Amino acid sequence: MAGRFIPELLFKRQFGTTPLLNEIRKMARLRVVDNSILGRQAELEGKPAKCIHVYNKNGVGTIGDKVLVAIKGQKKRAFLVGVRQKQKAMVPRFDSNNIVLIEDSGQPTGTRIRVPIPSLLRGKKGEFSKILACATKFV
Amino acid sequence: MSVFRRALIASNIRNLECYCGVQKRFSNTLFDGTLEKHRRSELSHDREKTESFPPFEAPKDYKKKYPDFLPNADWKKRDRITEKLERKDMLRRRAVLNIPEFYPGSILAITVSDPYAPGKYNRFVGICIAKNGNGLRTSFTLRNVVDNIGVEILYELYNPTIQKVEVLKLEKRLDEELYYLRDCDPKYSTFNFNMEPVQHPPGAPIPVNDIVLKIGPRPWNQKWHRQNLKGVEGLDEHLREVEKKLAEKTAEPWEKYDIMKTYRNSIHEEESERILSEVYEKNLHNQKLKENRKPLKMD
Amino acid sequence: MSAIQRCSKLFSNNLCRTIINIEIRSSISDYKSFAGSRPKKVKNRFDPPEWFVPKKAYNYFDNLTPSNRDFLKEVAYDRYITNRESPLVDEPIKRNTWNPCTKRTGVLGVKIGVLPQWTKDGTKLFTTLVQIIDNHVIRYVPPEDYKQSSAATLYMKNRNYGSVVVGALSCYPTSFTKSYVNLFNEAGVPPKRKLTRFLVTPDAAIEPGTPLTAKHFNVGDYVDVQARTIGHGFQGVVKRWGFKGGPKSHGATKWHRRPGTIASGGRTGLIYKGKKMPGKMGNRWRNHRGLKIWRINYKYNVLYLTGPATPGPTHSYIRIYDTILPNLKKEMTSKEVHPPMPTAYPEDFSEGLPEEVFDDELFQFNDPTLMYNLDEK
Amino acid sequence: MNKISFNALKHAYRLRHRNLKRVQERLPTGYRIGPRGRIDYLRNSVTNLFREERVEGTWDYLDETRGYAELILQQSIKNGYDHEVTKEMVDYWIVEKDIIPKLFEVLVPRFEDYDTAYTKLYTLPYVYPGGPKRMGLLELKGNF
Repeated sequence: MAGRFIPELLFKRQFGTTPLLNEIRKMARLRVVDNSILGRQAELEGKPAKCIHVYNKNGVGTIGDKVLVAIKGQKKRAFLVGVRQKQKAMVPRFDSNNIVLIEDSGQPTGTRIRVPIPSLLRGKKGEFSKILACATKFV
Repeated sequence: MSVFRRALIASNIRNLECYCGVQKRFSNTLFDGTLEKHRRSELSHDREKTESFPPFEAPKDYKKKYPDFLPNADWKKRDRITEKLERKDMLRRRAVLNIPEFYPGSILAITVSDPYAPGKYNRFVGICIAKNGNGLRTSFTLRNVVDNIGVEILYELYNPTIQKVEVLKLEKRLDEELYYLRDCDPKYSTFNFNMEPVQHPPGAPIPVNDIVLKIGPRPWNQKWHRQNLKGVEGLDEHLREVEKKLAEKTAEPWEKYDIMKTYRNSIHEEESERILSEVYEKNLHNQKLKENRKPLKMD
Repeated sequence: MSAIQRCSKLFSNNLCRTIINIEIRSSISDYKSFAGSRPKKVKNRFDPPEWFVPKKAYNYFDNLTPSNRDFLKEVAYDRYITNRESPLVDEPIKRNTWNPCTKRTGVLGVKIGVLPQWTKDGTKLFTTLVQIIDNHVIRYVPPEDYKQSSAATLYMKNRNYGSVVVGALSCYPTSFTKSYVNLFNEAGVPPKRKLTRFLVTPDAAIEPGTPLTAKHFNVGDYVDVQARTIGHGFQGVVKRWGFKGGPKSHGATKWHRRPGTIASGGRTGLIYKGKKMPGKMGNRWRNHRGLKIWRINYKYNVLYLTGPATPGPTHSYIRIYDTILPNLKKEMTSKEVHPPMPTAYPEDFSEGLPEEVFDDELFQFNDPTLMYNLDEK
Repeated sequence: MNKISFNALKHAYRLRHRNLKRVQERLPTGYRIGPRGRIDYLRNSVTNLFREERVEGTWDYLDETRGYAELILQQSIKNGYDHEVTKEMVDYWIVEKDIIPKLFEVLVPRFEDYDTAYTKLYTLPYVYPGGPKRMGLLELKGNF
């Protein structure tokens, strides 16, 4: 799942990978898509953000859910803005699991989101509106 | 003697009934044949009138043009009346929305009404990588790379929120399903949102794009080497010997020649002609309505 | 093994088998003669009750000449259709108004498939299609008589319910026994393939011989559904109850799909009742309550009910009746149009019927594409 | 093979295939069982039928071969040997190659004007002593 974002030379799987469910549970690797320095550094180091908790009743995250991630030795909260799992009709599915980091105050860490985000997130209100403000494209 | 002979014939007929396409599905179901008999029975108080099939012969390309009108071949789910009602709904929707013909491999632009978008509509452009289902359940998937990230959206063809279906480029690929584009270079699935439509002359054969793509490094989304794909090359570079042997072991080359299997999983010609002639008749009817409407608009 | 079956081993040809078929069939169909052959009969749990009427008869229809076959068909057609004495011509039962306490009769439909539909907000829903073919009321027993009958249980004796027998799918009388065909004399309809019984309140009394169609229900009302589920036969514990089974490899010998321990020893030393074990799976009566009627097709008598999860495979019988859920009943009482009492008669629709009726919330495929209003947020 | 469009079969056929569990043919490598063994058995019996025109055996197995034989005849009448997909199909299904000219020179002209099925299946008496197998006889119509 996360092998795409890790340099091939460092880590090469020697065992077969069966088709995955691509569910976002604990220990799932996620990709930071805002322009924060923290996310950029973590990606360059080859140690992407790891999901520690999903703020959700069933423990499986979907689009719009809040997660707790471990990134560069820190605990950070983040919102899921695009997932790899199979979606319902009219809902986009992305090639990676995308998150946007937020501070404890609810303010997004970065200022801009680099990838398109699903249009149905525009129906969300409250904490999410700050993230929508820094989105560049909707799909 | 004659009585015995008749008894013998009768036994053969009963024998026939349990095989002749009217096999019982489960212990608590009716035979297909008996249900059909009751629907048209003389003794019934609201019996169905026998409908004469339309005399029109559908054009030959209709089978490829309208594959979604052919029902699911699973005999456990089939029923004559359900299919008829389903077809009626589809034709009604097609009278409102223009659905052009397209195949996996052609490039589409779909406009959907979206309650959250500023203009209350949303447009997406992409290559059709799969077409699944039949009847009202028909769906297709579009893929595009936007801002260096692959995006796929599944659309239902008969969803009432679809406003417009545009075919920007009508063509086919070597395979029916192009899920392998997920593991190929992103430039092969990148399409401009402001792309201008390529005109396809009416009546011309549909061009086949015989491009063969090189697959990217592992890990892959699926086991492509076990799928007999024509549009992909360079799979062997990424395989180990063990995997090659396993692929040989699990391959089922004889399945291609199992003609009774393909017969059972498909709808035979007589039946598809009957269905498509109905569609053709309705299309002609709709055309006439349109022609009649034109002078009304002038006034 | 009977003598006939034994001889089938010796002279095994097609002709012999047909004769055996005749013998066996007649012995089953004429139940009394079968029972009479035993001098001392001990009452068995599996014996049919006293009121049981044998149904199946040997089909002599195939052995007749075509002209004779047509003649018999004509006779049946004359008796049941052309020269039929309609029981509705007599003084009909008084029609009452509907109130939430009434229980009307149900109908006996056939499940014919599942289709997707869309509502006007754009959400998708699956609907089950049920066709009502040739339903008639066969018998009505008022509560006073029904309480005294041997079929009434304690539940029925304490309540004031009459019973209505409904039949579906008319047949030619040649395929049934005489005693079974005589059941339909009161109603004056041809013998039916399938019979069911519904309990009704006395104000919903209905005359035998009344046809029941899709007009019995209104669009937007709620119904309950009863049917037998799909039969899977004798199944193990993994398929039937979803147990995990054992590992596929890692030295597992004969331990792949087993249940494990079923009880502990010690003081109890017994297996509790209701322990999940292998057994026959499916083919049981199941209810599904509170299904909405989204759409009705009057031409083919088809109801569109909510949900793909109605019990049973396609082409299985399904019992449909008004819902008993209190909240949904309240909703039905608050509406202007109540269900027709005791059922819809042809005189109610003298103005003619449309081919199809839709619920207000359901999207019709004739309608233009759904657009969202620009002012809304 | 998926591109072939079949016409309706004229005879009564089963809606689900039989597994033919008892097919066990000795090979140098061992037993041949499973779906592959099933198809190999059917190939042999179809070629046998076209050669002999009348075959005896268990009823279930003959009923299974009947469908394949009918479809091969149907397609070879419709398309001929020059048709690419039909040629591939015939080459696979007819194991002994000397039968192929017979199929197109003898059988196809014979069945060209048929409106009914091309084969007929009879039931034969049980074999005694032996198991309760239903025996049958499968033949091509119009053989003498």
